[in-house]
Amino acid sequence: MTRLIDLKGAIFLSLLAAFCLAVPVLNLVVPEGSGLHLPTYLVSLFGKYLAYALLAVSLDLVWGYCGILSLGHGAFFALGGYAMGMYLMRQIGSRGVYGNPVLPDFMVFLNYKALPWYWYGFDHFAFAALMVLLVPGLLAFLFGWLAFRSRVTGVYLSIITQAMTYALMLAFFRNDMGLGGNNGLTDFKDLLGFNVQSQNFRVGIFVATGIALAFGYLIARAMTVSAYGKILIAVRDAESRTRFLGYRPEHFKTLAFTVSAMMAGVAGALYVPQVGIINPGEFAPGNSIEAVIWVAVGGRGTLVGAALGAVIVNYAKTILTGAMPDAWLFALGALFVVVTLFMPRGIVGTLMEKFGSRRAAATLPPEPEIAPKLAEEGQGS
Amino acid sequence: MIAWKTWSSAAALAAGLSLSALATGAARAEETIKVGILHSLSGTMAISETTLKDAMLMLIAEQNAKGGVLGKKLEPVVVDPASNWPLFAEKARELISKDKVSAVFGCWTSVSRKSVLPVFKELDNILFYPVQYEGEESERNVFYTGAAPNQQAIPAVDYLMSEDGGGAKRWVLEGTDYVYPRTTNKILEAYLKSKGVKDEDILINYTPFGFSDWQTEVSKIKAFGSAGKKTAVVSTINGDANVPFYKELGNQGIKATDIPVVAFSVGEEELAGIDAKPLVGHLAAWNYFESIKTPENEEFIKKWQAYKNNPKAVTNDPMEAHYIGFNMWVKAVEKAGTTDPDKVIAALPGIEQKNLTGGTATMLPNHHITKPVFIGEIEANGQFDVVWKTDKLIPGEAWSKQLEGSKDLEADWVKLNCGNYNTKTKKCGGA
Amino acid sequence: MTRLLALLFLLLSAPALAQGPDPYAQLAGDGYAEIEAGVAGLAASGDPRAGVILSALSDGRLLVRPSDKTLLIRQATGIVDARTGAPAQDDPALKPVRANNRVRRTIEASQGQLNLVSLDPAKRREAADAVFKARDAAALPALDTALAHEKDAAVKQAMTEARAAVLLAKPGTAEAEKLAAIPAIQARGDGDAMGILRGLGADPSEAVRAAAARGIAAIETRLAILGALQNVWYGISLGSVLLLAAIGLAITFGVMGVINMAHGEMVMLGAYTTYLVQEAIRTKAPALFPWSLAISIPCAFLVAGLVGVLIERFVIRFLYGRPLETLLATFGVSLVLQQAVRSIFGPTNREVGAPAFMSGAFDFYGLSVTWGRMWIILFSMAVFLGLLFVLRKTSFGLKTRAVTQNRRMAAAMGIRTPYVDALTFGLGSGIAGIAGVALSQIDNVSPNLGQGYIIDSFLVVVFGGVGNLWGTLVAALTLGVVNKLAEPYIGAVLAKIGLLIFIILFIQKRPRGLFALKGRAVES
Amino acid sequence: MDPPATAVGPANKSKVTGALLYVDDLRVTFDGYKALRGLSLTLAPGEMRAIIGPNGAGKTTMMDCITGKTRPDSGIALFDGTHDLLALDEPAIADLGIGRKFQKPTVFESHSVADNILLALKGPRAAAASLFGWRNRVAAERIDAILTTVGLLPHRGRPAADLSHGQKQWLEIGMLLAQDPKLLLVDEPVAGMTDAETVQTAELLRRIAGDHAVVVVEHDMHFVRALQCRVTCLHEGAVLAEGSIDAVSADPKVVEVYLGR
Repeated sequence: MTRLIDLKGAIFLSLLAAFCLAVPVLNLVVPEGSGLHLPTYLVSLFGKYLAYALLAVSLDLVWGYCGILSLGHGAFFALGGYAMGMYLMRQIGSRGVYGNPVLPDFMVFLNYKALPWYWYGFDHFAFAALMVLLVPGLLAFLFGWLAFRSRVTGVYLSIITQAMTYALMLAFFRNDMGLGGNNGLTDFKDLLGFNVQSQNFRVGIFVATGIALAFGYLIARAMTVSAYGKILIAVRDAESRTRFLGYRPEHFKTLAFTVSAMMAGVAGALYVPQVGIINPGEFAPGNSIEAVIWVAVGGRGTLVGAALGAVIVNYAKTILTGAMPDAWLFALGALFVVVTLFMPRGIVGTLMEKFGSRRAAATLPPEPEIAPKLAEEGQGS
Repeated sequence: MIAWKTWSSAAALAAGLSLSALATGAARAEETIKVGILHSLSGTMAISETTLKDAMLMLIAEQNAKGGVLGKKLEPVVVDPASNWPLFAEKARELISKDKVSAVFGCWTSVSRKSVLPVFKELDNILFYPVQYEGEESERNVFYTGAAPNQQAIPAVDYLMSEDGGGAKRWVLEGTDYVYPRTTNKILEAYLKSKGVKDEDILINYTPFGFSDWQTEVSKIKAFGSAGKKTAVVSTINGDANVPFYKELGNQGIKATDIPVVAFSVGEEELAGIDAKPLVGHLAAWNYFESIKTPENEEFIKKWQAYKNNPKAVTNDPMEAHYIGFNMWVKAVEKAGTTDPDKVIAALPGIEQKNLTGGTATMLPNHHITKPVFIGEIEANGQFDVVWKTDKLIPGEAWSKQLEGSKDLEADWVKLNCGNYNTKTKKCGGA
Repeated sequence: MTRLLALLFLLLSAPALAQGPDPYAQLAGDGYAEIEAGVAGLAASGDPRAGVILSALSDGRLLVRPSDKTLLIRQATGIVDARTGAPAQDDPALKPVRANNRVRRTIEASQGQLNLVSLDPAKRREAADAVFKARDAAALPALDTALAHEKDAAVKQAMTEARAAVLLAKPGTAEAEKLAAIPAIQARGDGDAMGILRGLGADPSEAVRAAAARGIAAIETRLAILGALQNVWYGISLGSVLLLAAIGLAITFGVMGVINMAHGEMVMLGAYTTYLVQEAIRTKAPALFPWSLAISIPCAFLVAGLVGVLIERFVIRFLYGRPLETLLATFGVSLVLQQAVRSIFGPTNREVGAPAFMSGAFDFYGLSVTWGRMWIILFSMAVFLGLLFVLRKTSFGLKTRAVTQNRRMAAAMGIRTPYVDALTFGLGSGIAGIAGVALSQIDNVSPNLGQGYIIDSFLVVVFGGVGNLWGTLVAALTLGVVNKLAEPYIGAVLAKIGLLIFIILFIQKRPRGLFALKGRAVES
Repeated sequence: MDPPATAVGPANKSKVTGALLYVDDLRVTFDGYKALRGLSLTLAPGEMRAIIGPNGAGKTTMMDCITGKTRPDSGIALFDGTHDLLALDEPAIADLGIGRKFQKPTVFESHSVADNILLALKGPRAAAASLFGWRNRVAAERIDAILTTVGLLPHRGRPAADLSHGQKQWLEIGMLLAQDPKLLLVDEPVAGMTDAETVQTAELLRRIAGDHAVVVVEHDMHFVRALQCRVTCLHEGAVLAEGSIDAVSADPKVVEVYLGR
């Protein structure tokens, strides 16, 4: 039977642990003058990568193991981020530029008289934390329940998930939504009493993100190695077969989709305090596609690969946007093309294929059937 | 098994390399003075911001040709925040922490400025922000060289109400749905009402970013404008959406003589992308126009076209704002004798710099500058014919007098050391 | 002597104007108010040169010599004196007399009066409209004269309306005259007419007020009906744009199954090709400009099609059978193409001009139809039918369908499948390029052009039913019309959001789109 | 064969027919093409039935209707005399005890042979339950027993993707056995098999029949003959002939359909 922590998982978790130990030490303990000192801005940067990695893991759970290519996972990430952002906004209190103790700044200058109802409760961390899980989870549950029950699959599903995040983006851009419109939520002060700008907080939330990533990985891994995971993979490979065996694929898919969305929400919630802003741009369909690409680059259906892909692509982006600001898109675009053409299994998948067992290599999922072709006729036999 | 080991050690090595790659650079000795340029070179905002990056590079090269600052050469550090707002904050942090820049020139959208604000406050550096914006802000670390609403929107409305401007009685406030149009329109609505314009004579409408199908909106404007009273449109439509908007205006035959449109975000750069003939007579309000004839401006245009190696390259208002801001910064650094941000911030208020269009801009204690306001009519060649200008320079107001929440606020970083001093409660920190 | 003559003219032809300041001097003045007064004075003076001078002013060809404030006109043949028409010396110090909106408005109104007796009926019509807008009581005598001689029914109606408008606006018009004027205005039935009638709300006469109110009610009904029709038209127009954007995708995605994220960039390439063609025409053969779009169509098809073939040969051909991976690779390709265009042409918009036949609008039973939109609708239909023809009736279309349905069987029958694949992808891309020619007329020609259409295109194809061209057509038009009908009530953003939610729910109901093909083969 | 006159509602618990499967007057249309035109069929418990017919006769469409994949335009399909199959979806029908093997062998290629059987084993099918706990040792013994039956025990741990075509066919039959259904629908089980394998398969199916009712769709006449059961011949969506293999193959209508007109 497959173990919860296999070799690649063990390597991944120990690397992650080492990273989460080394970064605080290099930042907090090593003195600033030393060549080994890690500047604080890098701590936040790495924290951001880890949040993205968690998003990638959540995406891999549904895409790699369940065949749901979600082009809307950025929406769940952003919703989690907004829930956290709303809490952080309420924490500002009267320290905003207008000094209003209840209303965030953007509401003051848009002439809001009272706090909209959906902002109630966000002054409590526990409530906000609950919403971080609940809002993306509920949306995913509703969406999944509708879509999977009607057997929307493949490309159709991808396109409507994209439509979902696009619709949310348009909605959140509206200033009348009462969530800050295009500017989103920003100028955060503190979280649970810690100043979000302080070095200690940055290190703390970095470690928290690392832990969340480890947990996220373990949850996803536990799900995929359980009986549930076997059925999930069966659904991915031959959905109609599972149905004739008496399984209801829509239940399995909805569950995976919901758990995955909640995980993405947590990633978003951890991301927001580190980058200091959440705005509707996070819903942009391009972001979700990019997340898919992280998974593809790392190797889908491996979880570890997804996390690795997210870190690698974003690290490349950081380096390239600084080193070659006028041409980095060429490099990034070329990377995507090259990886799909020459490493269809992604980095981890390719390594497993080369060095791992045949058994492992066989876990590469087949592509779902593409939509019907033009003028294809139905025929009985 | 062996293979796995190889892989893991390779991964560890890669991680180690990347750490060191990111961390170096900080230690290098300060032979030059670094100046950060934080403008999007890709994504949706590249269309507007790329020219500003080039303008900054030109200004820095020019200053270096004059011998630099404090005897040191200036070194521009260009990064691409890719029209991604969180990335703006990340790149700002990188510029300040890793590249150790002495000041940053950058941002275009309000949201990008809001995104980097905490970074500049935390790391105590200087941002020069060159674009007209909604006001309602004054930060110690930010210098606003673009127009505040009272330096652009209100004079434009005044002009349209005047006999010269056509004596408009009915108003359409058409904007993209984001904070700048929202705030500007709030201010204008309050201002118009104070001038006796009735509710039913004001139509406010918002459209999303990048809106491209203007048929319904334009026909709505046309219908609103045919009610018998002289109608004018105040447009705060953002960049991308303008071209289809004007194309639709031209298509539906709305001429400037019927319903003039005054825009706050349409400049020479935007007009270069459209056939301007159907737009002749529509207006824009800016603090700078390329067509204004002064020796300084002519020289600036000449240098710009030579720098871009394109005789058709146009200049625009935010470029002048960077020109003023950059020169002010140079003067402040020379005055302070150091690039230390704290000292430079203290030295900046009161610094003067000649505008390209005549007059002298002064950095005010609220970190905004004094500016002349021009109203230009679009000409067939995509330039503007200045039809009206303020007779004196107008000081930028950080807080609008027209808005309920901000009418008692005042910004003064020199005497009060406060960006939001409440004149009623006599306290710093808002209401 | 001239002065006396001028006085005589004044007495004869301009009863409203007493002897005033010299309009020539006013035109040479500084302020817009003075220039405006000069325009009005000149028009009223009956000076035979007035028409020439005013059109020169509105074109920016009226010049003033700063030294002696003499007015001159720049003509094709050289500089002439404005007052006499005699040739004059060119001088670099000459400055154009400036006009702003206020001056231009006065010019239009004055030209209106002057052109009322023009020989060209179109000009007379225009003049009548100008008078209608200006409602200047001074034009009344001229209007009456012109009306008496007018033969052309349409022009006559316009003049009657103008006369009625002037009468209603003029203080001191008798009640009976007003009551007679109101039906003429009511018959016009547009927003302007309503504005005039609304202006009578405070009229002292009860009868006039009542007549105006009736008129307003009638116009409102008419406008409500017209408004709905207008929205349908806008919807069809939006639908045609969606169709253009999506139809290429219906080939690459719908027929070939490639999730082509670079589709928008093909549209963008088409738009940039149009720009290049126009630039070439502007510098090399300006006379061809009206044909620039027609010339651009094959060019855009070739450019985008060629790029499409290259993408197919170098990227997509390795990915058949892995459709979701085509999404990733083509997303990379789209980034590269965007940045390439940005590097070559710069990030700013490029100007693509509209030929004369594309600009302006005409009135169709009260509906305002813009020429540009109409051509785009016709064009999109032509592209659609053309594509349908290619796929249904040509041997290439047959091969395409054979290959996409059963690659192995087609190969076994001797069809060179790689060749057909490349050409099919090229066809889809080329069609996208053609769409770019049309979209260059209504949208920004910038590296981001394609981004704005990609999501909508996918939604249209999916909504219509993948692999069904008719579905794409119906989907595009449906989405366009529904969007435009909802827009006036809930605004552009909510309309769009509503539409997206509608599509999401619709796909639940019909998981394979509007025109799904039923049958066993497609379900497995 | 007297058709039940009353509709079958959930309240009507008593069996309306003693047949295990009762199908009457099924009609299905695809885009104007009539795939089934009033097809009727009755199957007794434990009976084995072979269905033959040329391409396009409606064999697979009939199976689709019985298993809930295709909704017919009209007709009746009753299982066990109480369950209206046309009102149920695939998992519910599978739950009643109808198993199906596809024309193209459909196994879970990423899973091992044993896991394929494991997933098919009778047991709870809920998603939440599957998250916790794995099936016990009893399951392992049963899996081995089934794998022995279909001759795949040596391949127990291999990924299903590695099996040959014929082995995949057997694995799928094994999965059907694991489901332990009352009725097995087997679509072209010997396509792509060697003669020896065909013979083995026929033996296997014969062994299964008796405990289970089996419907076999097949072209291969030798195989059908080897099944030694009643044969139904379909043509153009309706039953053309029914009886013993010799009777049916001698029927002039059948001969005409097969040999062309």
